[in-house]
Amino acid sequence: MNDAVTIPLERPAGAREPIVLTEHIVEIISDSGEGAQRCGQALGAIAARMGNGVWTVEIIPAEIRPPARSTAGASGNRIRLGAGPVTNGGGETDLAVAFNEQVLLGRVSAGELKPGCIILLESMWREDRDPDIAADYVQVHDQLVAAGYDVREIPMERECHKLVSDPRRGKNMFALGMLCRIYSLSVPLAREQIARAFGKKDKKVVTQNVALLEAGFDWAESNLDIRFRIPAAPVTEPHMVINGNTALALGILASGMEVCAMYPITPATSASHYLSDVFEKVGGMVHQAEDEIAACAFAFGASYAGKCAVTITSGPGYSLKQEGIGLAVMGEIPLVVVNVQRGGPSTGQPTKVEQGDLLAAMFGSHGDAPKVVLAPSTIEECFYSIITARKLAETFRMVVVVLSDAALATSQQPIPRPQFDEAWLAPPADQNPVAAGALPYDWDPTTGLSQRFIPGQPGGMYTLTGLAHDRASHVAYDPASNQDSIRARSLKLATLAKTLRPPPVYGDAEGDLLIVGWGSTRGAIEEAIDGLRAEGHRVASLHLFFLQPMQPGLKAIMQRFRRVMTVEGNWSDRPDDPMIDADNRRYSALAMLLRARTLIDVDCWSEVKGQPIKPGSIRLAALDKLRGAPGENR
Amino acid sequence: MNDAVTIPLERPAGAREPIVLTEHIVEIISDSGEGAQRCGQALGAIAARMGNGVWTVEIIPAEIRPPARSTAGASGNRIRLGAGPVTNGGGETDLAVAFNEQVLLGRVSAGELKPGCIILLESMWREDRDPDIAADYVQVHDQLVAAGYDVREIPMERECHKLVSDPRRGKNMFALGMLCRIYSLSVPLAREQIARAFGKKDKKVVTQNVALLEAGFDWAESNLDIRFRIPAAPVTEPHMVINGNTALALGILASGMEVCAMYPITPATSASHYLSDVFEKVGGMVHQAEDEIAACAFAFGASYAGKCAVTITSGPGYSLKQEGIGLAVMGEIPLVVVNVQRGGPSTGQPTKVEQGDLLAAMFGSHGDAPKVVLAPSTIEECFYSIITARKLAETFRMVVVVLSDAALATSQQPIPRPQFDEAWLAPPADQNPVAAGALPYDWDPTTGLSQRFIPGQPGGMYTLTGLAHDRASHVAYDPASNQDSIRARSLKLATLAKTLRPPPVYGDAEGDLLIVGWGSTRGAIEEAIDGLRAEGHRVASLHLFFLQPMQPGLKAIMQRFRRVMTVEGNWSDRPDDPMIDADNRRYSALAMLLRARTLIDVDCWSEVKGQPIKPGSIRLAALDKLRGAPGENR
Amino acid sequence: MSDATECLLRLHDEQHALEDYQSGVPRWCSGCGDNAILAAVQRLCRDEDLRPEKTVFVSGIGCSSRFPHYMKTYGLHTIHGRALPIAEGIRLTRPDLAVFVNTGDGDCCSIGAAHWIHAIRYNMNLTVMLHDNQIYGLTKKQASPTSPVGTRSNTTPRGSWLEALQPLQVTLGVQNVSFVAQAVDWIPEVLYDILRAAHRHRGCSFVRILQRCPEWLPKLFEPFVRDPQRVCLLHHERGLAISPELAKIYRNQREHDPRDLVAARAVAAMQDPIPVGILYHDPDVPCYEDLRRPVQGHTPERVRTGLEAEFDKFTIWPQGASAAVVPDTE
Amino acid sequence: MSDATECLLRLHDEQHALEDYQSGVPRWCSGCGDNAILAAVQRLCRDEDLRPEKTVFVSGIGCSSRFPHYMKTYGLHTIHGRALPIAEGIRLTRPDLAVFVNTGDGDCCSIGAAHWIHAIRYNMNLTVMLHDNQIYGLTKKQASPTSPVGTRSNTTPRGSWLEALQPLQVTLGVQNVSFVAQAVDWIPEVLYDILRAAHRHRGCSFVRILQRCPEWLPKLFEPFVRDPQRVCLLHHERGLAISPELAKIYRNQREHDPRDLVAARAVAAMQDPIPVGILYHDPDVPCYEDLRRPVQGHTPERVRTGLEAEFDKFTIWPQGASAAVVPDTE
Ligand SMILES: Cc1ncc(C[n+]2csc(CCOP(=O)(O)OP(=O)(O)O)c2C)c(N)n1
Ligand SMILES: Cc1ncc(C[n+]2csc(CCOP(=O)(O)OP(=O)(O)O)c2C)c(N)n1
Ligand code: SF4
Ligand code: SF4
Ligand SMILES: [Mg+2]
Ligand SMILES: [Mg+2]
Repeated sequence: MNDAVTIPLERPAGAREPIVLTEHIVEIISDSGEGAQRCGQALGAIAARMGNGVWTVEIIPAEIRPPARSTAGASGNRIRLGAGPVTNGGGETDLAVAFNEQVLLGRVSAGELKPGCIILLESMWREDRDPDIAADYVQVHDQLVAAGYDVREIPMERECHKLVSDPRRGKNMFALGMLCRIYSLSVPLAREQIARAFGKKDKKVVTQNVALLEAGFDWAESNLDIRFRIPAAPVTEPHMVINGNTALALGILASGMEVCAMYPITPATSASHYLSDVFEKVGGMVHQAEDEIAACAFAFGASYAGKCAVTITSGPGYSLKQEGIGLAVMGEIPLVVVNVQRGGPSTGQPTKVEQGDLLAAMFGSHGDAPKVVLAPSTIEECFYSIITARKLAETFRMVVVVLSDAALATSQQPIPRPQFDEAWLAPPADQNPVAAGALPYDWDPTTGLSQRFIPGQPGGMYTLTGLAHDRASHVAYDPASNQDSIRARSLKLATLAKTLRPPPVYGDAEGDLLIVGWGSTRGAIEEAIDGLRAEGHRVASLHLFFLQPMQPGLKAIMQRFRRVMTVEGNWSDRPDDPMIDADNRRYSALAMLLRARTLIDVDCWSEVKGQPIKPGSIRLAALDKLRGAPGENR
Repeated sequence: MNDAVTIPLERPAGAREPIVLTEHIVEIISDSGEGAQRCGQALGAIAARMGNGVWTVEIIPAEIRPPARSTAGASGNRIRLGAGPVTNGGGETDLAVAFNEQVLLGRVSAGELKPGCIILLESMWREDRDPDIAADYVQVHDQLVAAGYDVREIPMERECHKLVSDPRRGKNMFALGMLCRIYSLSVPLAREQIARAFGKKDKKVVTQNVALLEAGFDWAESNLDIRFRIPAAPVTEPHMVINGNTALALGILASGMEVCAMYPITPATSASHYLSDVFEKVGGMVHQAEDEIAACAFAFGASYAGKCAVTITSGPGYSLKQEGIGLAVMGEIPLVVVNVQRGGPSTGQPTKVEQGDLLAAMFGSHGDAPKVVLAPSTIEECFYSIITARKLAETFRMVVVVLSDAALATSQQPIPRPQFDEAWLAPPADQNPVAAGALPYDWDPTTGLSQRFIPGQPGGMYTLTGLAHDRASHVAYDPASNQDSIRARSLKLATLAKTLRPPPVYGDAEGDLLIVGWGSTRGAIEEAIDGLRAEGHRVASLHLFFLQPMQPGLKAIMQRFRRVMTVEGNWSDRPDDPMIDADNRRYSALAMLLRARTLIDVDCWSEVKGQPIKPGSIRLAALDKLRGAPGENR
Repeated sequence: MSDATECLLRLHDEQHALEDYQSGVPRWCSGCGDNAILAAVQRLCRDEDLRPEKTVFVSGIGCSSRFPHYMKTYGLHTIHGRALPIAEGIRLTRPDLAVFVNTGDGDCCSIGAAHWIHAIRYNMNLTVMLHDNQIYGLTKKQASPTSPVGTRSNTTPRGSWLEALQPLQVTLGVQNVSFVAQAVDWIPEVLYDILRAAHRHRGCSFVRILQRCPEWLPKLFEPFVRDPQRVCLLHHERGLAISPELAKIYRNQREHDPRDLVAARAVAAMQDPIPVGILYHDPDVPCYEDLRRPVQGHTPERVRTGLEAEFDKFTIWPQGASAAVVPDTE
Repeated sequence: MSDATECLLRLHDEQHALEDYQSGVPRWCSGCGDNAILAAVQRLCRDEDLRPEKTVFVSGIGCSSRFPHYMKTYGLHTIHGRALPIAEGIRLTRPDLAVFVNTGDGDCCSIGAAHWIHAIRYNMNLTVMLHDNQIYGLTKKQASPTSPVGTRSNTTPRGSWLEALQPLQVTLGVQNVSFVAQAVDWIPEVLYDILRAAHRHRGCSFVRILQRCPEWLPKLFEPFVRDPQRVCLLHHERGLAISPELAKIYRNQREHDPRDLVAARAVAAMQDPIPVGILYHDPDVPCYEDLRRPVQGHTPERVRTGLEAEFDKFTIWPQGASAAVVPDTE
């Protein structure tokens, strides 16, 4: 799908007949605490159940409680609805519901609304007792109208007041009702959704909310001439609507790991919140340590003692864990480290997306500390990547780093409900006696692999050490031992690489441009590829799940394209910056790695705006590159 | 100089006439505490004063107090003496003085002695009261003789006993006397050296030691037919004999920095020991913090408050400082971070050399955290690099990482005595009022540079933050601010790069092979180049002082050579390992960076043996590469 | 700066108003105790006539660590847990600055615990405010080490398991402790008095402030706020005096000598009523910066002399010249 | 493992000899107090009949942290300062193992201080030995936080500046402290008794052992070693008993009830004579692992059921099927 233009499939004769669309982006925003979040989630769930593609993005203010009616305070949800599967948040918003004009203004100035976007605006502020507020409202309203937005003033609170005493708390359901009408969604499904969401509370609450929903629906039916329909493919298989962090947490459950040690940090923490709630039920536990160093150490200890454990964090916490990770590499203790990346460097932008930690993940610990680095690119992969990570960690006695990010963390999407498979789980920790003469680091000379001893195994007693050591885990400073053990730890990566297959190419098998990406940009990149191909370009994309070791065959694929570039959410110097030349340009992380590996002139286009990269931006960057700037690659 | 063969310049007729050599490698080893260190240092100093080239390497056991007479317990010094300047430790030992046969055995099995090497061995063990010891001695002695070593048994202790009551404490001076005779060194200079070393103690000690020295000299004269002379170029300028860590500490003094915050860690600590002793005299102070994180934070605070401060550490400590370094990058606070690299990963090999931290130095902190990375390659550069680092840090408001290593740290060499220059120092911290409207991050749009405000400056009040911020240092989460500020911090590297010149090429201006290196391997690489050129090869080397940003023009230089390879003291997969192929090979750090930057097929040859890389090994690797394995580069 | 400017500035200083310390609109939740702490500190700065350019607020990360942004002084909003060592670096090099530290219970007692212990031992002249809301505020409600056992939070959904760490007790166990006090955000007058005493103390003043977080733990301090009897004001001639107005409301009072460490520990153990006042004060503990600051200032001349002396130690002179020039060692 | 093997092993266990716990030749300096600690621990293992494969020694980095290498049990010689959280991870997942921690004064009280405080608060069933030689041994003589003021070291060449941190006092200030003792390496019998009591205590037993480092501070404890009067043995019916032989040599004795926290703090403040014995012991403080260990064990079946229940929560069913299958929320 291409977000640059929304092409109505057919335009019906009467205005009251819904316009059929391939996709639409809706957002509902309010001051925090007014329930826009819930409204958005419900909308997504209803559409998903009808079989629409859905991608939900949270709109979160940076502060805990921003002042009411402030431009930086928008809280809510942005839902992209599609006729087919939707893999990313897309471009700008087509229709916005705003509970006040200030939060809306913030979104407008951030460039989030499409020109001419429909705006459903709470109108009560026009008559506010505070003349400043009323004046602000009128000013913003007029400005928006002048700017060409299709503004509809709606007396939401007044209408709700007919049904409830505190209309501020019911507005969101009224809005949901309006949206159901506008997007021709099923009202019974909406009712059910409300029952589901409020089921814990008493029946009265449910009834009241359903009444509000219906009022919204009716009001829109009577007063609005806007009606759309996004055809849905019938769903036959059950799907789950979850965000990436929930998927990570479920992956932890499903991987058979029993211990997650963490220290709170945005945007990773919500995964541990969810896990804290459910892990105990399956015999696991979340340990909130005194800091990230302790969390990493605790997980290391738990892993050492039996099965593999996980520690989850975000950028600053990852930096702190570097030394502990190095110990796990040296001791060859399996360990899964999840880094839900946020904006950096330093404290950076805790709630915003960035892909800035790839090199730190690979090279951050002093000395040669080879580890596996994986990056899920979809919400579904967030789930499965953890299962894979645990398995790799134990098989290779390695640290496996899983790089998610703030965009995956908080975006929701329907994904096929996984079928539980006992093979996901680890076998119980080996407690059998160790064969006489067996050594704790009996590296296979070709693969670097060896069998791990677990405390409790008779005859396996050895002392793990972070010092250089030989096969018996004895401290060894002789040249040969050091060289041998570093070699063994490095070879494990090559051994793993040998088991991997080349990644699939998305799009043309050969052509003018190959875009390479990793992590959360996948949906946007592939959508851009679709659009470019529809426009007649011969382009493709490659998305890397394994960042270390990389999958084989990349160079061969890249050679089939005239130009190659990465698209990444991290910094790269722009070639047109006056100080930048071919000699000093700093490339994006993956671009640098691919250049070193393939010696192909891989270019990069990147953004660090704290926002998911839009398919439209990728399209423009690709067109630039296709036009040849700044010259042939090879 | 080529260490593979020692070519006598002229062979005199009579055996008592000294054989003239271009160079010789001598080592003196004992149990720790027996004074071999002091003997070696004195030998080096005397030779240096005579105008010989000298390179001294410490031989340090891994344990504090290894058991006496143990193979792992050798403590002492290895001195390479040359007719011309000596830039590295060279190959194997030509002559060894050993106080017992066990420490010698350790050195032999580590392959440190040249075949046929002369050994002056304390003979008293032959008559030891403990029959096991006597037997061990005889066994080792006979073994060495059988292996072709030129073993001379010397009753050092017995001879010393004629002069002193506790001969164990005087043996080292006796040995020094022998060596003075063997190498035709000036006895008056040796006497002076003793006076200098023991000057603090009373005259009697000096007299006694001089007597021992002379006894050694006389004994050798009467009993040994070994005599060498290494011609010396007359020195006219004063030189200092120091090791790299002392040079770093003197550099800190000379740079005008006032605060060094550290936490003890080998091999960095000895620099702080020396600094702790002298810094206060010039108004500076060393703060031993509770850990490396605090040390980095303390230095950051001191830098923020005025001038630039330094924190010094080694690998594990560097890993811990990653988060703090990220804050300094984000806040644009000048900070010098010295990492005296040791063997890694994890605790690794604390006393051994490795160049394993380059990528961690560059990429270790999460997010985009550009910083300057420098690597001194000689002891002299250890001194000057700190002065440069401080200046760059303040000019660019950046973190400057100085990468030294365990080899530089403990090796001694005569270097020209620096001429103090007041321009080395920083100007006093600016306390003038800030111009109205000036902003704390007023990034120049082209260079990324801006003026720093220092507390105490009226009107300059701002809040530094690790969060994304705008020019006013206000927290900013909007896409443009984040993009702008990351750009500004990155541009500073490009701006600095523009001021740099291409590095000089050592050797042929064009040819068949270019070796690129960084850090402590310089002397060995250049010596190998000399040898190869003398053998008729067209080869050269390039040594990079700036690792980030890199100096310009590297690609142009590399293109003048048929093949390019780096030589590094860090891990790289060997192309002939069964699991390794062109697709999955992990290159050495600099090789990877150069490949990405130039797209030239830069190969690498590396070693992680914990020992300084020998010129001879480099020669062999270069010959391999020259023979074409594994194929043309480009 | 010329003496005249200096003098003018001083003159100006004496007229500092509250606004001279106020910067931006605090973005804490309404009812957040941090607002009260900010108000008290701004008042303190004005009353003590601190020059804004000579005053630095250092914080880590957390709601409370937003503090420096709201002061029109120099400020550092740094990284989680590291405010103390950063402040120490400033303090050591700049005796002319007033340095304050704002830290949260997670920032100080969890991730920053090692620095906390060592800051107390260094006893540098810092005024440390521990904004103890007994929860992780900024990251949206996780238990902190000071959360009462049973606290339901996002990482302890069925209640936290451990008894709360007692920051006062820990601090009183550290060698060189010199000033320990406890305040509550809802008695601004006492908060102010304590902060003033802390600021005036030369050494590391550790003030734990029980701070309300209506967002995540709205009921935590409610009973104590409502019932003045559940607060016990400490007073002493060597500590604070209680104003007559306050004495009428807070009738639960206790005479406590801040010199008495054993008694201080007993007070620190009190949970209900909450002791408010100065628990411990020893003005005679030496400050690290006084012990450490080099006797001699750093001047180019001194660097030159020092450096040459060091060079001499290592210098080997050309052979001919040596006898004359080599110093007798040292 | 079959029951029979298990039983055979047990039988074998009862015959464990000292050699079953000895591994390699310790590489400490001769006269180093670590040797005495090793001997006491090996004896303890034998007497308590600990199965070597079920015993783990965890250490950080330092001379003392070489300890695990000399035990023929499982061991971890980890990274500087982090032994405690690593041991906690082991302890939590493996109630069947005996877990010991060896740490130095730098390892525990400097870089590891945050973990130390929190380990005491978690009160997991660990036996922690603080090898307190009051100096950094392995890195060749730098002052540690417990170095007496005035200690000349390589980073304090003219004497250290600060009064020593008192590890016992700090530990006693931490909530949930359950066992605190002090031993000296030169009275092996008491060292052994204390370690045995520590091992038998269920909770975090913190034993500070004054350990001689003849290499760097040869004179530090000499006067105390020479003069038995300068050691004060603590005894109590709830603590240790003093053997008649020992009582003859160490006549400086003090009855001290380990339940009495206030008295323990007074004992902890004693410097000369050195108190040796159990300062504090409360067997009733709950252990974190007992509070935290999941009620239900981790089985594939439980994972499956739990996972399906969670999947249900998020599942949207195909439109037709929905009404029937959607659970009433939860
Ligand atoms: C290294 C690191 N770890 C974790 C975080 C996330 N984080 C931010 S604030 C905070 C704790 C906040 O609690 P507290 O210190 O009590 O301050 P409060 O918000 O309650 O004032 C955490 C864990 C971070 N920013 N950096
Ligand atoms: C992160 C890190 N910092 C510093 C070191 C260097 N180091 C090794 S042991 C040690 C301190 C040793 O002192 P202590 O803990 O008292 O143990 P001891 O040797 O006295 O038994 C230090 C600083 C290290 N290995 N890792
Ligand atoms: S979350 Fe709590 S601590 Fe943070 S600003 Fe709101 S009330 Fe204050
Ligand atoms: S240096 Fe000290 S602590 Fe280390 S082994 Fe030697 S005597 Fe023991
Ligand atoms: Mg808090
Ligand atoms: Mg110690």
